[in-house]
Amino acid sequence: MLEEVIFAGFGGQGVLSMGQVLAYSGMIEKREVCWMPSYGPEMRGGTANCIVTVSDSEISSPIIGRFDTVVALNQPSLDKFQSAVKPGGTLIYDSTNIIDPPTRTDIDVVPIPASEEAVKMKNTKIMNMIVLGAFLEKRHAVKIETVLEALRKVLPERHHHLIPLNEQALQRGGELANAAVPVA
Amino acid sequence: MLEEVIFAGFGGQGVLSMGQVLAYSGMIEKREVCWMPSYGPEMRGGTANCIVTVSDSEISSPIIGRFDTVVALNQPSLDKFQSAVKPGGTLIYDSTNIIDPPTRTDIDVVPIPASEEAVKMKNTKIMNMIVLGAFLEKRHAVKIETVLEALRKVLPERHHHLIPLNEQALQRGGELANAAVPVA
Amino acid sequence: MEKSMQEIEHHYDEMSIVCERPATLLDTRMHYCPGCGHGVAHRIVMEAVEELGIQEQTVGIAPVGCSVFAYHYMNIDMQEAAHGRATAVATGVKRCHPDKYVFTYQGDGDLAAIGTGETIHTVNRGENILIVFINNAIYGMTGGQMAPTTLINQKTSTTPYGREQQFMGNPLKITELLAQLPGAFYVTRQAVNTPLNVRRAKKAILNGFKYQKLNKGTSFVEIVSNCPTNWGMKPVESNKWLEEHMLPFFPLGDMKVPSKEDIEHA
Amino acid sequence: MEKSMQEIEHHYDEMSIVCERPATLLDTRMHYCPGCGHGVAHRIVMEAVEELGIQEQTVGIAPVGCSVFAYHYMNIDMQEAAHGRATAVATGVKRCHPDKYVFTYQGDGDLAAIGTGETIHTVNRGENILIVFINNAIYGMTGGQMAPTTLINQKTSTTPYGREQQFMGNPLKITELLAQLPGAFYVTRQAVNTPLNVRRAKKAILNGFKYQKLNKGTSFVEIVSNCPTNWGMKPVESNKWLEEHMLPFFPLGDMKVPSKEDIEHA
Amino acid sequence: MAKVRGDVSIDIEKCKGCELCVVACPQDALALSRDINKQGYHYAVLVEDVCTGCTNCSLVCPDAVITVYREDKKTGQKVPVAEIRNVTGDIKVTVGTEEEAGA
Amino acid sequence: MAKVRGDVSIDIEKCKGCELCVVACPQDALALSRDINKQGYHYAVLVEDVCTGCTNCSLVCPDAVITVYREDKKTGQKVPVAEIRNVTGDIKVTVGTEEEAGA
Amino acid sequence: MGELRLMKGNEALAEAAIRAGMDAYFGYPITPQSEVLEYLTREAYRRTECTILQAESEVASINMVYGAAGTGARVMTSSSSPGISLMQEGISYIAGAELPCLLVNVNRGGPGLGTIQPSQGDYFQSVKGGGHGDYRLIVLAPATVQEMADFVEDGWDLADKYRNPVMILTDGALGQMMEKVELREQRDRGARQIPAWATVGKSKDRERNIITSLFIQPEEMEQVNLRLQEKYRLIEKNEIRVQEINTEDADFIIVAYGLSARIGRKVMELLRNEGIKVGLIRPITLWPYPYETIGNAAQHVKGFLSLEMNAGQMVEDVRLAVNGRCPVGHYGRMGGIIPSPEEVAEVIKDMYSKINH
Amino acid sequence: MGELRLMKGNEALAEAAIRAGMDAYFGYPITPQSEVLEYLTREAYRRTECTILQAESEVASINMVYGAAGTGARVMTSSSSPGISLMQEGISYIAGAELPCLLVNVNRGGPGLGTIQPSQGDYFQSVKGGGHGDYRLIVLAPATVQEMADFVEDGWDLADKYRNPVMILTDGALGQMMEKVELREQRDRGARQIPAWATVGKSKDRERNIITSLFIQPEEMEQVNLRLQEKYRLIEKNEIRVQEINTEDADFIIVAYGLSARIGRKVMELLRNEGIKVGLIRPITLWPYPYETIGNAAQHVKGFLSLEMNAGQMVEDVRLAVNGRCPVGHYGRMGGIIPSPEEVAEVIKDMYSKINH
Ligand SMILES: Cc1ncc(C[n+]2csc(CCOP(=O)(O)OP(=O)(O)O)c2C)c(N)n1
Ligand SMILES: Cc1ncc(C[n+]2csc(CCOP(=O)(O)OP(=O)(O)O)c2C)c(N)n1
Ligand code: SF4
Ligand code: SF4
Ligand code: SF4
Ligand code: SF4
Ligand code: SF4
Ligand code: SF4
Ligand SMILES: [Mg+2]
Ligand SMILES: [Mg+2]
Repeated sequence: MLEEVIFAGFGGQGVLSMGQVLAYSGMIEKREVCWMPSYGPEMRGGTANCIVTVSDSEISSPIIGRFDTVVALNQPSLDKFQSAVKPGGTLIYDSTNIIDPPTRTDIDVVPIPASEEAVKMKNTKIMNMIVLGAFLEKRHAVKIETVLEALRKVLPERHHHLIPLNEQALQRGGELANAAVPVA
Repeated sequence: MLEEVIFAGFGGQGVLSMGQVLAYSGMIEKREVCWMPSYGPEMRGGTANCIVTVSDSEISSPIIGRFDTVVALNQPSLDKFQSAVKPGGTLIYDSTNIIDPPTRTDIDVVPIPASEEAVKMKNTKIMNMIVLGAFLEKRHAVKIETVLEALRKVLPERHHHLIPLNEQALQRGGELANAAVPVA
Repeated sequence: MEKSMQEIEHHYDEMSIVCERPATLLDTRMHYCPGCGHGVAHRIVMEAVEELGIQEQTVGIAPVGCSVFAYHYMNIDMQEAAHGRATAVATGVKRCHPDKYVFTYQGDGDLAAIGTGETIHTVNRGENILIVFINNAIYGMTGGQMAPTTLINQKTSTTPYGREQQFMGNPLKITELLAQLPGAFYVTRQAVNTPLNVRRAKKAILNGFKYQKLNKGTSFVEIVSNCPTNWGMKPVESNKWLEEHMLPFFPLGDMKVPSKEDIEHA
Repeated sequence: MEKSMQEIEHHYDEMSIVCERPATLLDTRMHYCPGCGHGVAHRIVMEAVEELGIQEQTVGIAPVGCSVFAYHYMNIDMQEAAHGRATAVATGVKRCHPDKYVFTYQGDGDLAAIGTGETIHTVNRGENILIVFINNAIYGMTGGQMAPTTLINQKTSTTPYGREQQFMGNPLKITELLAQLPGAFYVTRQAVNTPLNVRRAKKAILNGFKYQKLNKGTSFVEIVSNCPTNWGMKPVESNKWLEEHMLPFFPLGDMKVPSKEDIEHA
Repeated sequence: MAKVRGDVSIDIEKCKGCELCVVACPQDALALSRDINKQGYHYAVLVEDVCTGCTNCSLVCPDAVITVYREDKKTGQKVPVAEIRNVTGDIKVTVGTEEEAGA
Repeated sequence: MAKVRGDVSIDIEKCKGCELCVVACPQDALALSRDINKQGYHYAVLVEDVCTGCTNCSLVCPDAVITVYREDKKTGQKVPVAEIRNVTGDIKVTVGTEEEAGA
Repeated sequence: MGELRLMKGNEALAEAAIRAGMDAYFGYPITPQSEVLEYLTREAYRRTECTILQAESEVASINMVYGAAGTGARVMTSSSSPGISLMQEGISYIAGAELPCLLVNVNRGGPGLGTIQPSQGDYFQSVKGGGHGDYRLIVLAPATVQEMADFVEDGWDLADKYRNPVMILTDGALGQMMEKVELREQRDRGARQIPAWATVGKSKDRERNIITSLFIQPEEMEQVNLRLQEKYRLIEKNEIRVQEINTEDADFIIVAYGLSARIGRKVMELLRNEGIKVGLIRPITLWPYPYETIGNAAQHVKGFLSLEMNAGQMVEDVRLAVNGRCPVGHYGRMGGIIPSPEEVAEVIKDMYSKINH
Repeated sequence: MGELRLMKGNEALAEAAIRAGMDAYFGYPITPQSEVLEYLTREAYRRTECTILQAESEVASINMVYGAAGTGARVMTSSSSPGISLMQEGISYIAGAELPCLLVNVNRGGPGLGTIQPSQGDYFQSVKGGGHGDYRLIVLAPATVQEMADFVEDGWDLADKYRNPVMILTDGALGQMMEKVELREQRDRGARQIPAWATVGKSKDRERNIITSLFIQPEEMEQVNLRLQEKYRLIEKNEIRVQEINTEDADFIIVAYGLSARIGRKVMELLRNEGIKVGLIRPITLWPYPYETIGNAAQHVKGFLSLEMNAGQMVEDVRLAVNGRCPVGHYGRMGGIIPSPEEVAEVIKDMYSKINH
């Protein structure tokens, strides 16, 4: 099994942490994992992304150009990375703030109104967990239970009361993923 | 023809300049010449020396360990370099300020009371020219006339009135060299 | 608070422009974070160049810091210097072209940490250049580490518990030091957090350029600025913090101004 | 003037020694030129170490300069630092061994030219060390080039026509700058050209060592000294020149002294 | 409606929504739009026709995207504008929350 | 001969003949020898038995080769000297020019 | 088994330093390694009371390291390419004074300010001596976050064993990426005893200690140089580390270190699936270099490819090792671009076919 | 024929710089090359009004050179080993920004403070890049005071031709010794025209000029690197300089540069007198290196000796050139000691006999 995914969006949308949660979960499931953030002054521009690889065998390069899955949380990221999805791969994006939707037809395009949903769930911070839920539903890279275990491990005690909310978010993301209709 | 000589003494005794005059003269006589000074903090100690090579063929190393002639103007220099005279070579030294005279018997030892003589000639500055005269008399590396020509070229106009005095000194040095009796 | 919803109809054609982006500042989006003082500082430097009409005689030196890309925005000949060495580079330029207007634009890490030696000796030689010093009390570009100008107890990524004088020393008032040097001709500290301060800062920059004509020494303009991103604040807050914490320690004002004679003697 | 010729008979055995080479100064011939102030400076530093009985707790840092071989003479543990970096090296030592007495011994080129950045930041951090600064207004070791402290119009091998402010800048009074820094605890300028000044200089060195116990900041002792060889003078003349030319520009005296509280609070 | 004496044009695609102009405006004439530009920022817009052309907003704007206009007092005459920046006029401007917007 | 109150011993082989002690001596008790040591320097010597043990010479000596002695006032008692430096006593001391020396 | 964590390479390195009983760290921020200093300022002092100091520059850092190392302290600094260049004088002094310490270069793309992206462009500087004079650094090249952690203590131990500076040469990708890492136990700082040569105050019972690299007399200086060279020969004899994969039956060998070696391994797998018998040699110590391992392999293979993230640097050492016995090629990407296994595979197939015809 | 003088190498170099139309010199004193700055402060400004500035350090010097070179000025700096190490970051920037300038290293013995005596210990640093990243300096190695003078203008011309820094790598002996030297005419400083890329003020008729080595996007940075590499290949093609003596009939060849080449020549004479057919190859450009010349010679000789004043650095390039075709030895002295022709002759006889049996 090998999953190569990139999470991209604005800083503050929690793209780096959702990647870390995935990597940590992979580690719990005894997989080889690698998490590689974009770094340096691009951050100034406000955009951020991270590449996560989860694999059964040794991982070679942490930086890759084509992905099984691209998760884009804003327009610039969508524009930049939609072409990097491998044919037959998956493109998940937050449809709330997208003006020009993706155009590719050779891949599985999954629009998720994540921000909108997060507002409905009264906590914009969990937007990334909704998206992660959609990702898991589509790619089965790791089990949801593992993610929750990971959260218990990485979140400081004082935030553990949020775990149920995160669980809902993951679930909701899964549902949205199944309900998703690509705007073709 | 190849002459490898070292001039050694205190700074201020004019060892460097006598070497330069010799080198310059060699150049006038269309020889290959090389002048190599000791440099760096030894100068602090007050001692100075320069190696001069005059040759008909290309000169390889400017720094050498054994010499045809050693010219020593003080005790430390004499102690340091007398062993560096090639067998059959020449050792010229200012006998005025020497407490322990040289001991080697396999070389031509030429004591010159240069400082004393300079005092007699009422100009201590020309001590080095007296010694140079002795050197020329013994080794014939270059002609005295050439040295005088060299002096005319290197000395600034305002010092040209000293050239006759220098000539006397060179001559006197030659005489002393012939008169010299090694203290065995 | 309530706001009217209809779009305001504009009347541009009935009026004249009283303030706009200077032509010397290229019309490209700057990479700076929202609300970053570097943008304002860039603009006033370029406004000065435009107003003095010296675009063709000006050479700017960019530092290593967030403003490393100054040359992407300033429409003049520029050199990108190694970290901390902008004033040495400027010296190289100015000594070869004494007739040009030469300035450096440097951050606090660049000018007052790694570049301390170059800064002090350039000013001590009285190199006839303008040094624009952007003091935001932090290393912006590298992600918010302690700067020489970081305040006591200020939290940064390398002073996670606040800067402790005991271990990390004191915020360095390098501008005060430089004002002591005979080579310094004009030394002032300004800010760009309010419209008034922006006006004053621009005036200082204008002086810094003008004085190069006199060939009497170095002009040094410190600009106290913000770093919303690494201070972890919204731009508006960051300017408040700047006013409440930085300005008391780095008071604004002139530290060394040319005498009448200095200026007339030209 | 006439002098009696017979050899004086000595009476050592009837008296006690009131002044002699300190045991902490090794009994080897120093490589310094005749009359060089480095020798006196070495001696008083080592006298201080002996009198305070801290030979076993002292680590000295030698510079690159004529005093590069200080460790040949000072009978203590020493490190030879890269040119200008003595205070950084001292920082490394002191931070690992806060209980030791650490001092640097540096020339003007070493401390105030290439080492400017390290010097300023070490004092600004208030590293709890003693810095001994030998200012002889020249680069001695390398043969008499201009130093940052070389006086205007002073001839050196790189200012053959005298130092011109216009091209080579001003003599740098780095000690005055350092005195401004909060990290500086004790800053003074001394000389070793007369018996009285030697006494005072030694007192200053003693203070510099003592204050390390208080852990309150950096002690900095400048010693205005001579360089007969590169000044091209006899030692006696050189001291006269020092008095007539250097001291007016580099006036002797304390620039920053601890307050009573500072000292009692320990 | 207040007599117009000043006006601003904002290059909203370069605006980063830092809000510095908003707080700098003595007339309280500016606000951030609820919509975002291509960069994802809530850009500044003139929301009250009370601009005096004081240029404060423009002075503090880090991205130099505000052009300020003013009625030319001396001549009283209306001076034509050199050039108008690439302001995309067709962007609907709504401020505050949905609800308010609906009001 | 003046009542001896002080004395100096000079390590003449390390002396560099800088003359600083000579000018520093308030008693004018020191001078440079006409002879040179192994290093070639005219070394300093005590030439007048008027030393007060004021230590001035020793303080300014860059090579730390002067040991100063003084009669112990407090006790009045003659304290034996710890150790005497390697002064080669057998060196003949002449000062000034040949002629003077002859006088 | 030790504690398992998901960590960034830079943080794993910093954590390992604390656990290895570090006494002092001096450094200056630079991307992509600022996390080292940042992590240490958060963690180190509180846990072991060791010294962590942000210096005013890399020049100051390396000379602080000199001073601390001179007292026998377990000390390190870290930086990235431009900062390491500034340290070259200090490094040469440290090598000349034979001071044990750990230097970390998280290599980014050069020359000049270049890019902050990963690179292997500093190979020459690290192994041939970027500073002046004849000296050598022991250079360790980790390929995983695990090794980023492990080589810290290993490096210090080597440094102490030979009184020689050790460099960990890694890159921006290894520094920034997270992988799982198993951490060693916390060493007690007190345990290490201060070496006899350290300058910590001259006790009555010994001669004074002097830390210096200055030997003004040529004869003396030459003796020092000869002693250094002897030491280097000894290190070459004892400390070479290299990893060989599938070299026994290989017809063609990829030589690569650090991150490139991971790519190389993937390339090997791809090509073996296509029936080309490719092996991999990964030098772990870049100095001393595994000339012999490569030389032996050269007896029975048809060719080598040196795979690097630079314009061709280590390839010179591969050629020296192969010494003409078969063709040696180089493939590299620059500017922060990591070659993809696929493109490298193509290069090798191409070269391989040429060799066979 | 030009003016004939007896001059020190350092002074000949300084005089040649004035005559070549130097616009600016920035430097910091260090033995054994301080005479360069000293001579220039005496002579240069008065004669050509060029800029001569004693900087506060070598770091400042090299960055002043960067600034001046960025305006298209004919600029140089000089130093010796430790000072050159301090310049490594600046040199890498200059190479990255492609600024033409002249750097002079009067090599002394290292590592560290070492000794002020002559050495060739900085060969690696000069030719493999002491700074970070993939870059090259054109390195010229004079062997006589005459070449100390000649290579100054030649160096600047090469620098201008390729927009690349050029280094003159010499040593303390060549710098301090006096030989006769023939000087070229004084060039008119005004004559050289300012290049189009220079930052001297953006005139209306052109885009602004930017001097930088920063290219944050990997793709862009790689393009810059590839362009640099292309330039380096071109230089390797056009600018190799090498002197061959008695190589045609030689059975054994000494490879040596700079002062060592003079020793090597004497060794050759000694051995030819003894009937051993020895030849000499003297690389004049150390980069680009005369691999081909040496490689060709390797076809017909029995062995090589790389004669250096170091522990064995250039020998690696000789081996790369010979590529296993015959044995390559190294002989070197260190710490400022210059090998005597006699001792080297013994070494070769010994090696030679071993080869023959
Ligand atoms: C030699 C060197 N050391 C360190 C760095 C990393 N670096 C880049 S910018 C910077 C400091 C930036 O801070 P500042 O100068 O205050 O500028 P700001 O970003 O705050 O405007 C540092 C340390 C570098 N590029 N080169
Ligand atoms: C990096 C470096 N640059 C230059 C030098 C050469 N150098 C040795 S000592 C010295 C200056 C000595 O002057 P100062 O510090 O005033 O000491 P002094 O000899 O006058 O006591 C210089 C420039 C060096 N050794 N290392
Ligand atoms: S990091 Fe700080 S200084 Fe840099 S651009 Fe962002 S706000 Fe400005
Ligand atoms: S050169 Fe000057 S400073 Fe150095 S030892 Fe001689 S007199 Fe003293
Ligand atoms: S100040 Fe400028 S960038 Fe900031 S919100 Fe206002 S217009 Fe936009
Ligand atoms: S010009 Fe003045 S009044 Fe008009 S919007 Fe800007 S700040 Fe407000
Ligand atoms: S001061 Fe010292 S060195 Fe100088 S002459 Fe007197 S005794 Fe000799
Ligand atoms: S101790 Fe005083 S009196 Fe005696 S010799 Fe010395 S200076 Fe003169
Ligand atoms: Mg800053
Ligand atoms: Mg000095």
